[in-house]
Amino acid sequence: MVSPILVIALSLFFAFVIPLLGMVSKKLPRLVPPLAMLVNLWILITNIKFVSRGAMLVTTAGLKPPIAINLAIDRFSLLFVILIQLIGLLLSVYYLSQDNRDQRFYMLFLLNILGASGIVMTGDIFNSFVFLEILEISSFGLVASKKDRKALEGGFKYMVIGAIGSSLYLLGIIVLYLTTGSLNMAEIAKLMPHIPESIKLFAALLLLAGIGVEVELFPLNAWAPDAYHGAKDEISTQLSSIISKAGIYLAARIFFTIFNGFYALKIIFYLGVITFVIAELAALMQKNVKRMLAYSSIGQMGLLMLILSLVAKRGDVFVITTVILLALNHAFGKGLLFLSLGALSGGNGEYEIENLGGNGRANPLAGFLFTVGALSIVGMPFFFGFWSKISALISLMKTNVIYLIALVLVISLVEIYYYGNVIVNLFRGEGKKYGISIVPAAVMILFALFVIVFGIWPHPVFQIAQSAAVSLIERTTYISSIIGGM
Amino acid sequence: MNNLILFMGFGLSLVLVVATFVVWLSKDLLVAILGSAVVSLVASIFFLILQAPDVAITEAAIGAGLTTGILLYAMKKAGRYEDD
Amino acid sequence: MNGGLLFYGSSVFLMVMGIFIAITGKHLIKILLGIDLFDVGLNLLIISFGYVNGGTAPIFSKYPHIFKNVVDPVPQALVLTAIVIGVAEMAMGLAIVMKIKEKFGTCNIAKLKELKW
Amino acid sequence: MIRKIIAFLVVFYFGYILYSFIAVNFPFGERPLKGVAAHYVDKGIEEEGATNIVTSIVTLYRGFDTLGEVTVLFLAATGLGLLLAGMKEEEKEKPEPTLIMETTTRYLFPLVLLFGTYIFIHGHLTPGGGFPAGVVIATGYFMMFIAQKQFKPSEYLLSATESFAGTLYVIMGLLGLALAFSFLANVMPLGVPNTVFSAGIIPVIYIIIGFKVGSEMTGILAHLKEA
Repeated sequence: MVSPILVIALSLFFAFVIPLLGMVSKKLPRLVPPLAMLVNLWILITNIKFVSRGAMLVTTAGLKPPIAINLAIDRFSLLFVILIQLIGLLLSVYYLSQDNRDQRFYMLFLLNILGASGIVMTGDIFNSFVFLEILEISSFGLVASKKDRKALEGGFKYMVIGAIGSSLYLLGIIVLYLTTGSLNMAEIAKLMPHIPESIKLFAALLLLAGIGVEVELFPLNAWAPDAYHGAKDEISTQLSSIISKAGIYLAARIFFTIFNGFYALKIIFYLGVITFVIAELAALMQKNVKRMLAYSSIGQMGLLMLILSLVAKRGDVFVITTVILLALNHAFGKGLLFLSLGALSGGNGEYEIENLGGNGRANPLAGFLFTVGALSIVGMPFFFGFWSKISALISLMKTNVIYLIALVLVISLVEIYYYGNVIVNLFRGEGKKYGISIVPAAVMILFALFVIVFGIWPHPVFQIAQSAAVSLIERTTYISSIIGGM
Repeated sequence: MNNLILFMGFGLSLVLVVATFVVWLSKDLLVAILGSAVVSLVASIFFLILQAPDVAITEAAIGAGLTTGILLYAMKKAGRYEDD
Repeated sequence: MNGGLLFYGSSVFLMVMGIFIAITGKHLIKILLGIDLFDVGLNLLIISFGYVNGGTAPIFSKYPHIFKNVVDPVPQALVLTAIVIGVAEMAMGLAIVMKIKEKFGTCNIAKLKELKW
Repeated sequence: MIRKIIAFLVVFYFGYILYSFIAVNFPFGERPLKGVAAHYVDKGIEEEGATNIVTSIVTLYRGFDTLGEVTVLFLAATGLGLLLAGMKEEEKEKPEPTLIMETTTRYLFPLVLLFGTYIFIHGHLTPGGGFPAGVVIATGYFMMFIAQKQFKPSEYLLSATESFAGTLYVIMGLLGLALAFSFLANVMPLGVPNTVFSAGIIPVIYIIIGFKVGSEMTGILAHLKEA
């Protein structure tokens, strides 16, 4: 058995080694990220069969939790970390075709993936703060690395909001430490019934302030449209497919495992509804396709968070499964949209609808892939998005919030309208032709294949998502497998 | 913690308040940056009073020393006065 | 006159002023200074939480003679981490500010209108 | 102006809530040590051999955090380099350093380096440790940047030190994984507490951190100076 801590240790090792390799040859640093992701995926896949019921405990410093930091990997976290590494692998293969990058870019990229994986794998709450900071600081750098006006402004906004949010997250952690005397997630979860209600509420709100930045909840998402808009297309993919996934994981872990479906989730519910509605309406107003995709991404995250919060009412496996399906659809569908938009606009930053007119006809492959992504996001049948949207509606029905079903259906119509508008525009008139090289095309096709294949045959994904959901719901098993005795 | 130290602490907290207001109101960024260095220095004395010498050393070296240095370099590039 | 008023009061004051400066600051470096003040206040607050009346620092340099009444070492370790993370964030922010100055010719947020603020 | 006043009132209101909440729930200085903190204070010296408990928490019990923290600094140095690369240098009139400055710094510089080394070697015995030590060393270089006109550290050397120290840190962790089945475990003999050669891998890790932080911070300052 290979210890999963190697996923983090080896990523770090590779990141530290890049400058040394860069001194040998300028071509080597580019090869390091795909290699690291492949090794990590291999380590994770060999560990699948060891993660059965409960969580797998990996100690550090030779001491048992809660004394030392530990990793705690159950099926839910394993699913997310594999998703993150897989998308990381695809993106790093995408970067292989671009040979004019600074080697430091690859270091930031690798550490960004490392931060997301660390958040997902750790079993210690302060450790999750450290990884959150790694994730955020590398994201500021990646967003700003385009070095034009929009990217810099987006990066700065993200930095200001992220810094304040994560400081509040730290304060929340300290409040939990002061009342329980521990920083281990399982131990805090075990002691949760003894914490007074007022302190619980206070800590939950502070933690929400930190997580809300990552999952783009309403008052904390002011950075998101600008950062998505300003960043390069691949970095926007990374923001939507990887960073927000780590945020969802953290929200689920903290508000279920630690707070045990606490009533503060009511706040997430309302914030989710507000985010969903406002962002989708804002997307409708946009003339700029990339900004539209950004708002649509925020809207999807709002829907996800509001469905996540519904589990508070009933510990329902199906609802968590829905969350996972939505997250997968968002990761692959939105990632595909951002990448193919890059191919459609030829990478020169012209994302206005009128500038893109006819580009889909001129670049049929990119146009087709954009259409596939859009159809999946709006939830057309025979695409993966259909299944996630259907299960979202069923979840809403099961948890007796019928009035939201109407809202989700109306918003779906809005989505169909604005995506349809863009697609029709893409195939009308004469456009500019941009070449697309083979490697990026292959990566985009892989994204599209996921959406199409599992759209027609969703059974395996359903099963995996369900088993992950079960392991999130079984909170006592998680706790007893980390610190024993409940 | 005896009364003498507490009395000193309240005196230092006045310095802290003044320095914070300097950071807020000063139009000259050089003065504002030095104000924030003073805040870090007072905080590091507070850490010492609170029996945290490790943190005090680190805060004095990083907060008052290094951060001020990098802020000054950045200020040289970004302009000294708030209005431009 | 008590320690709670002094230390909790100063740290909350720093945090509040830091956020206030970050919200209303006109210059990008001023905003970063606000975040810095906020971080210093937060660190001070965390260390004050760990103080124990009459306690000494958790360093037993007269070993094997050990004082049993020591302050909480864990918040100190956490704050060490937080300080270093704060300076890293500051460095990154300043790099962005310097690039903004180069591209826009100004650091005044009233004049940065590429995207809506 | 109105906006400012409203912001002021809102922020101070939240501050008031925060203050009253903590003053009621966590009265100053009255919280007894419990949970992991009590364990560290009682068993720390037996388990890890360092008389400075904060050090053993930072490097061993929560050593994984410190690895992350080093990574954050590395990230900041890297990102700064990435963003500032290729920035055009403006020709400005730089004031000449005076003779006094030049001479003093030349003699002070080795002393500062020596002091930094002292701090990280004694990290497990006295307050201090790798992070402040690295910063002290960087401050020495900062002094040289200001006072000596021709002084320029080799970028090659800085980046090599940084990478090498980082790699070494990970290897120390992997050593623990190989010998004690746990990442970053203390695999070296603990020795007699309160002597320099004690506490297992703690001094080694602090030396690595000292070098790494020193080279990273110097790198940050050098980048900012050239930009």
